Amino acid sequence: MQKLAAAIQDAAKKLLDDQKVDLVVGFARGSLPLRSTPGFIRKSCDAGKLTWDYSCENNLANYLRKREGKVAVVAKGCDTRAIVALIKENQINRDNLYIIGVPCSGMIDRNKADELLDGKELLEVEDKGDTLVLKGKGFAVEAKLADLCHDTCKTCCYGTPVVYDMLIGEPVPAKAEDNFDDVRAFEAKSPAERKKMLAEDLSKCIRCYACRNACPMCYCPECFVDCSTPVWIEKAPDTADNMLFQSVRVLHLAGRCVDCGACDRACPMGINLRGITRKMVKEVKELFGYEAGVNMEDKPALNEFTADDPQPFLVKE
Amino acid sequence: MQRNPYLPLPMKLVKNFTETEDKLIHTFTFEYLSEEDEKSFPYMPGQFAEICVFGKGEAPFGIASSPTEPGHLKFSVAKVGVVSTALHMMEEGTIVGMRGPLGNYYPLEQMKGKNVVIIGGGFAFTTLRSLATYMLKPEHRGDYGNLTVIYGARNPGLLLYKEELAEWDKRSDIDLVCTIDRPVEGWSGRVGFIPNVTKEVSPSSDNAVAIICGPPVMIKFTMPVLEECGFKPEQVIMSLENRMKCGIGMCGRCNVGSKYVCKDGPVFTRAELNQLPNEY
Amino acid sequence: MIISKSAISGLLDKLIAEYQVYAPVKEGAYSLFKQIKSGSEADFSNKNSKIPPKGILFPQSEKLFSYSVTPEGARVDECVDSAQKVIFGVRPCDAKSLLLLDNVFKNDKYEDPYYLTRRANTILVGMGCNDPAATCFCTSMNTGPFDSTGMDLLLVDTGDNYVVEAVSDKGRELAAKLGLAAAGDADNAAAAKVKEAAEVACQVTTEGLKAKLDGNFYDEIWDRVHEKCLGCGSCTYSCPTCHCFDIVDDAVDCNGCRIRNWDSCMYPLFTLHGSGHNPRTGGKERMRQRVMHKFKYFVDNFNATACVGCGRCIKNCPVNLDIREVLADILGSEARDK
Amino acid sequence: MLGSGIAGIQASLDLAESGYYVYLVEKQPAIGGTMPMLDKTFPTNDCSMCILSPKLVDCGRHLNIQTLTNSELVDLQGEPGNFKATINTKARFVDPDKCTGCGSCAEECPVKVDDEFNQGLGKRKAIYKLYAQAYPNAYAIDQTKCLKIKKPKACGKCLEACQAGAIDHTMQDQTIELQIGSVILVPGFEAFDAGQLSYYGYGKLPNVITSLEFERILSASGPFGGHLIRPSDHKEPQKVAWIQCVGSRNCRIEHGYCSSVCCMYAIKEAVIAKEHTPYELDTAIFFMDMRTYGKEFEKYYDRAKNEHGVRFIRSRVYEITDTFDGSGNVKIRYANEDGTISEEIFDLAVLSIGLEPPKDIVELAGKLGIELNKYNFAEPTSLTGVGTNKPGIYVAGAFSGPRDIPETVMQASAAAGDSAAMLSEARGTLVKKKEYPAERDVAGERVRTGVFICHCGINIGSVVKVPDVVEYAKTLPGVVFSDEKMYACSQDTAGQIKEAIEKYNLNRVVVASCSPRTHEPMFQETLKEAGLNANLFEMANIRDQCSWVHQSEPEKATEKAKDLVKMAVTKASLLEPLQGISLGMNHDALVIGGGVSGMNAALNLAKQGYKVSLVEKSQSLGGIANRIRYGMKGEDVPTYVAGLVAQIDANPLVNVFTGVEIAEAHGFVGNFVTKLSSGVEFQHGVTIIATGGEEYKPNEYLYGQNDKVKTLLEMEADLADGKLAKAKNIVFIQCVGSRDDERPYCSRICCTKSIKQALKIKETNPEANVFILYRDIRTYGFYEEMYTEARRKGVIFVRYAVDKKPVVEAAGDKVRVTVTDHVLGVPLIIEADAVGLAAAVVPVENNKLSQFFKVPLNQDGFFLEAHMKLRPVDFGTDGVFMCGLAHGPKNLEENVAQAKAAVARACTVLAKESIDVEGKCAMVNKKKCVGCGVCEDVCPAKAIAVDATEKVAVVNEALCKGCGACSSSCRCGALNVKGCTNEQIMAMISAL
Repeated sequence: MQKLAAAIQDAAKKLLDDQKVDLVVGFARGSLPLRSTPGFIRKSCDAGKLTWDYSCENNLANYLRKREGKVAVVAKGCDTRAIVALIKENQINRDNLYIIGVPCSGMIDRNKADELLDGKELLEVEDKGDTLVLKGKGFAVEAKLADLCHDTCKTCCYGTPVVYDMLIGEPVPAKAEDNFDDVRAFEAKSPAERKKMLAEDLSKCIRCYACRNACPMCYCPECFVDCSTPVWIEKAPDTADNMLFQSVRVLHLAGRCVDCGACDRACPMGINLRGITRKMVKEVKELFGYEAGVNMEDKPALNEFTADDPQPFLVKE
Repeated sequence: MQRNPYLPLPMKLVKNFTETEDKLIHTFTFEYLSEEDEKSFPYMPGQFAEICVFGKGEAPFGIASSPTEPGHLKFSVAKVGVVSTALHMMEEGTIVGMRGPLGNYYPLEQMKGKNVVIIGGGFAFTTLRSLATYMLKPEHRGDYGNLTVIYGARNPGLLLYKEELAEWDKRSDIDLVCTIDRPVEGWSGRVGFIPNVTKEVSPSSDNAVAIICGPPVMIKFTMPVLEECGFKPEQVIMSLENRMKCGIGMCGRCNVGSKYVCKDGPVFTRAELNQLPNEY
Repeated sequence: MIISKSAISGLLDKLIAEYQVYAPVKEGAYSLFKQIKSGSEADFSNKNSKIPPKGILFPQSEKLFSYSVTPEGARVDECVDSAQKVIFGVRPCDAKSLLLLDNVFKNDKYEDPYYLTRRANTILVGMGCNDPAATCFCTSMNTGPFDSTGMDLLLVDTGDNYVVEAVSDKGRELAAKLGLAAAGDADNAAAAKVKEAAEVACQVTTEGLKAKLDGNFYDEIWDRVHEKCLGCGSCTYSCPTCHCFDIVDDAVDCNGCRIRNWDSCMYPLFTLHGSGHNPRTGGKERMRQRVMHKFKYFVDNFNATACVGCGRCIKNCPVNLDIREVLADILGSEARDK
Repeated sequence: MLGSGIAGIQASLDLAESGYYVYLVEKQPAIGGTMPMLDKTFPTNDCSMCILSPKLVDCGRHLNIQTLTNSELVDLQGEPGNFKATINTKARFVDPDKCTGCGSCAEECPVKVDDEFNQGLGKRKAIYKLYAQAYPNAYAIDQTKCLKIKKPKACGKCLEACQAGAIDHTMQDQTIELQIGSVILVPGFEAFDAGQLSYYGYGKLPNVITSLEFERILSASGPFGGHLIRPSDHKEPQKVAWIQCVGSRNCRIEHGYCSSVCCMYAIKEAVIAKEHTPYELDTAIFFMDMRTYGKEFEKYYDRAKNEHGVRFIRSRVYEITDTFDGSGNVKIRYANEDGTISEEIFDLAVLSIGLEPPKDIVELAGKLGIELNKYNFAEPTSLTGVGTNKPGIYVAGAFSGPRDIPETVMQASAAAGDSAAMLSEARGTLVKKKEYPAERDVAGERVRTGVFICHCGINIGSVVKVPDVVEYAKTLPGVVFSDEKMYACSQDTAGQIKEAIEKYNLNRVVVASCSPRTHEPMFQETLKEAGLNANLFEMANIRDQCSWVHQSEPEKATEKAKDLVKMAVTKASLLEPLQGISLGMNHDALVIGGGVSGMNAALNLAKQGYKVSLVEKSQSLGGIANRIRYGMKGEDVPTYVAGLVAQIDANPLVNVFTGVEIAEAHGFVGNFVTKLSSGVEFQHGVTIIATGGEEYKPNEYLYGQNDKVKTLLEMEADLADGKLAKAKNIVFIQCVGSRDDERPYCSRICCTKSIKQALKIKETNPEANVFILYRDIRTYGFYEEMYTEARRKGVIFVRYAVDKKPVVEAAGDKVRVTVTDHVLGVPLIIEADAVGLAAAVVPVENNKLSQFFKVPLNQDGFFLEAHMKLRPVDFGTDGVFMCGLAHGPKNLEENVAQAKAAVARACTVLAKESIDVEGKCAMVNKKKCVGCGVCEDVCPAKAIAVDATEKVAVVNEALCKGCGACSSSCRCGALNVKGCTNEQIMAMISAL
């Protein structure tokens, strides 16, 4: 980790020194344990602020749209997938972007740590390689990294960046293909059960739109929830409207969602948003054999129509 | 506790009049349903009200009528949003809600004994009409000195209150200067943009106040002209048009610096505005 | 006065019989203030609730009135909630925040009957913070872990008991009604000891902040501090003093109701005028508004900072944009006003 | 236009759109021909009626097409350009102008008659409409069956039922004379009467049916509502067999031609039948050669075999007999390829009956002086595609030889093209243009909606309480007038609507009646006539979507009708007048490719008076035809090509550019700008792509290594130059580079071409042994006669299996060809003097043009037409057309026809003075657009693109069809279709 951080700092320093880029977007140390924060480095003397550890969970692709000048970004696999998807949508000019790819084998889920500590406050973390020691006032709990890992990262098969100009660190070993067990378990439930489950979860929503804003692919200048002509949805955090909000969000992400889990991580209320987005990811993959942002060549699934397109999704069970 | 400021007063639309030739501005006349209602709505020129179209929502509009014209309220509204569009389509006889009067008003007390220069552009002439009408009322006219009104629009068809303008033109106690942007056949008045016409008229700043409402670009270029004429920021009065919802200084939408445009405004002197960040 | 911890549940049940009682309820790893139907639902183990209790007095979505229109007029029925409420276990920061909100909902010209009615009918039973969180900076924001300002009663956790301090007449009445036993000197001493021991480790320098903000509206610091902000509303919605709202109609034809919903100055459409003009176009302007409003405009108007140091925005921010760091950055920046 | 099937409709539309007035003469009481009877169409499985219906409506409503139903030509006199035609119109007994098609009369009519439209599988009444979507949408009385016509005092129930007063039993036949310039003969075909072949048991065995009957069974509008059952006992069949070549390829009954369409329709029926059944249906097709030679057909065949599990049994069926077990099942006895006999029992046998000319055609041909071939088809004169022996009379469709729908449509357009070329001087002289009063400016006016609720006779009125709905409508916002109408679509109601618009100063009109698909244009016309913008109209479908489906719940239906009206009124209040735009039109054409197709296209365009730029990338004109010596029927191709080149050179309107390519092309219909590689730049209004094809250079069978192995084109040259005179053993190998994994299509022409060459060899040297090694012989249409002749003359046909391809080895001065004979099952070794490889037809590199003109290619690299069936030479992109081998393999005759078709289609564009686009197009809200480009990808008309600098989508209104694909894909809500905006749709939903 330390080595990787140093390599990232060196890379950033060199890019800025050589005036290849005007800005490096990376991760900086956060103000809380197990947290990093996006860092914007413009002077090579500030490159030392960049860091790399298990908390670099934010998707930095969010900061690359509408940028002037040349920008470098520190990108994990999921960041690069979002970058690829955004390039395809004309949102990022690849020529002006330098990608410092960093293979990632999974980031830590703070909520899991919180649950493990059952509300006790985490004050310090000691990294012991495969395990972390979570410390607070009067306690120290050792937890396996794998147990604290985000669910997103567990199923992610694209830990190694799919596109980069420079790769720091070793590619992560290939994983078994995502078999969407979570989605299948959800699908196995009866429609009534599914509805109940979603309603319970989404009743917690406070409509802060952190999920939407954290999503690298949600970038409409005016989100449908804000539209007044027509009013698609009421703004009050009513469960039915919350469900509508997420349903439409998922539809808008069909064939675009890169399954980075940013929505899930951003939600202050701990709603399992990824459970909803992944259903669509699975449908698109199964029906069209398409995964968003995994390469520069494929055309987004819903951008093209062929007579052979499968149609079962049009048919109600 | 005082009256619930969120509750609208029902009023009846008695006239939905197409004011401009592009049909985008209508003038609405609303009547009170009772005398008590009228008493509960004491207003002054420069104030605004939230008109509520039931089923669509409410939106703030400056009151174009003057308290000297009892029995009704008048607004001139451009068709831009959901509420204004609904208003434009509204049948006469329909009930709407009226919330107000809201905001402060033109400083009529401080203006007493002074010469008044009113400068308006386009459809921002509404509360200025209220003001001029108020001052032209015989019992008020004596309180003020010379009254100069400079009013312009893109073309004659876009001028508001054409009949009244014609009447004012005939009067000797008001100096009305109407102007349009470009020459049009049949127009015998002035031609030119407001800043230039103001320069030509060159109103004296001695013992005077200037009240100016119009599109941002007009204000931007007229300000230096007024400055040249010697108007100090304290002598220039403006009315802001921020987005508002509650109208009572709570919802935070029209907050500019430490002021709420709805509650502390919308009327500010240039001097007051100079103290605020330019977020309006 | 004193209550043993084991008696709390029964005490709450007693209150429930007479009041709508709100208390922290555990939801997974966090807790939320909810109306409880039984004393056993309450749980005071978390440091503070995920979302502040302000929503009890100023709900995220509330019906202002309903209406029906006829050709002759309109029938308008206001929906003011005058139920008697008790918020039990409110922390000092949140109690303080309600005092701040009072300024907003009763300004120099207008009174908001919805908030004020609820406020008048609500008793705040506060609970001190023996062990403030690392994100707490209340002491820097004119309050503290046992500051009882704004409360009616204050509970101090002395281990097995809560030592109860009456703060207001309303509090005294409630205590009398509940027939709370008097605390012994030992208990009071224990309480005093707890209070003393409570330490807010985090200190945010506010000295000179207001002066700085008075002159740095056009400073380039604003170009930097907002940069990582995603523009969501998780900070404003978890802030006990944020109070921006929107008013909408929900109607079929001419019968419907007017509703007010929380809104956020961080949303781009918040200030968008019907003409298309937006005085605050970008993230920078909106971030500046949020900071300015809390630390300057509110101070200008009410002589108090609209921040109580509860730290929720720090915890809830998806990108760890820490208000403490923002304030430090602002203070450390070179003033360069236009 | 004699005949109103798809050929007559297409040719009429092409001509009418190109500035000519058309009389469309049809014997039946409705236009449409055979297509309405079909269920789905191959190879796209489109619903036949669904794709035809818009053309029916366009044709029926066209101001410059006069439809004469129940009519026949009785005489034709005069000269080309100035004929006098006498038409006899039989009495219909129903005034089509008054009849609204409501159907009340038929409900009351007591006489039931076998319904010929449903192949006698169902019943109709004596007063009837041919089919539901028929044009004219009017009933007719079957004179022979009507009780009242027989006895004037009898019956008369229909008279009582008809509230429109449209029925008149005393109507008389009428004869009219027309002055016309040309005649297009498109009478279509009749189905072979399978009863003639007693061994198939048709007419005797109830479960032997014809393919056309099977179409009706499959059809949702058919007698069983699309439920697959045996008509005899309504049992669901488990096993269905198709017997091919019933009445085709049969010299004994003088049907020695191939009917061309049966293989494909049988596969289609088998596949669709499987889709119809919830259970696993066993389907088997008994065939001799599988003739899937058309574009995308081979893939369809492969899918049927491999994905759908249709069984294909190469065989000859001897007879079909009863199983005599009371099950009604049938036993099929057939010979396998190796001569063994098998039997199999099926629940149902479908006879794939062939096509034959209409019986009464001989008489008509006599009147016209048209020569027919021995089967009484009118084969076009050589290399004309559509010509007859009589100038000014053209032929198209199945009557010119059995053919499928796309080829029929192509030929119809070609006939229109030739006809237009002949009459070009008269273009625009007879066409009518409707004039409307000046449009009232309603902008900014308060909404004043008029609502008209239709009873549709009893269709709506008997279920929905119309007066209640009328009263309800009056309470809706903006409604100032509401009224009921017996028939909202009748002529007098149109007048009343106009009056109401004036009297009540209406500025929005809502009609609650039937489907906007059929009736909206008519009501919009009424608005225009009343001086209102057509887009201030909104329709609620309270018949199809309400009274019909809720017949048993009248109260709920009335409530629903109110809701539907409320939604329509709500949407109407948000409607704004839309103005179409008019853009300049350049009347020049660009033809890319100087082969036979390109030259024919250029010449035909020039004949119609248009300036043409003809661009050929090689140094000289002629294309691949320069290598062809003989036509399929022995025509002298070099002379023909030389003649074309001479005509091109002599024509002042054709500007030829050789040795250059297209370097750049921009713009859109009417406004293209093209730059050539030579730097020349010019503007043009339309583009015809005729880039041709090439002969595949084989890698197999020693080609290129042994000079005895040649391609067919090389063989042809040797043959013509006498180089094969001494060859004793000559082998042709079919499907070289076709029908394989790399090129999974049939090259269509090779079988015929090989046989043509074999016959040529036999002609010069009868002693020569000619072997044709094949997989399926695909001599479609009349080329079957050549196959028959070749066999008769001793050409040896040896079938090989695709997994046992022939082996070619060098053997001294000969070539040894080894092939396993299927009949004998033993290897056959031929010491050949020459081997001709039937090499595939392959496309040229077309990617650049595809990008320049925004037109797609199919997987094989040929250009992909706008619609396989009905727009075979058009592209989705307006103003761009194609013909020739660029479209797919075909022979010279077919290329000529297609070239003319492309011109006819192009002329419908060129004839316009300007590009007029209706207002209902997409619009972009730039503030909401992020320029993500989804709209660009999904737009079928290529009418929207992201501006590279502004990063927002920009709509080309000239190209936009208003389909809404972009707006429904735009997640940002930046795209809306004018007249159907998100806001309007949401308002409708919210109104509920």
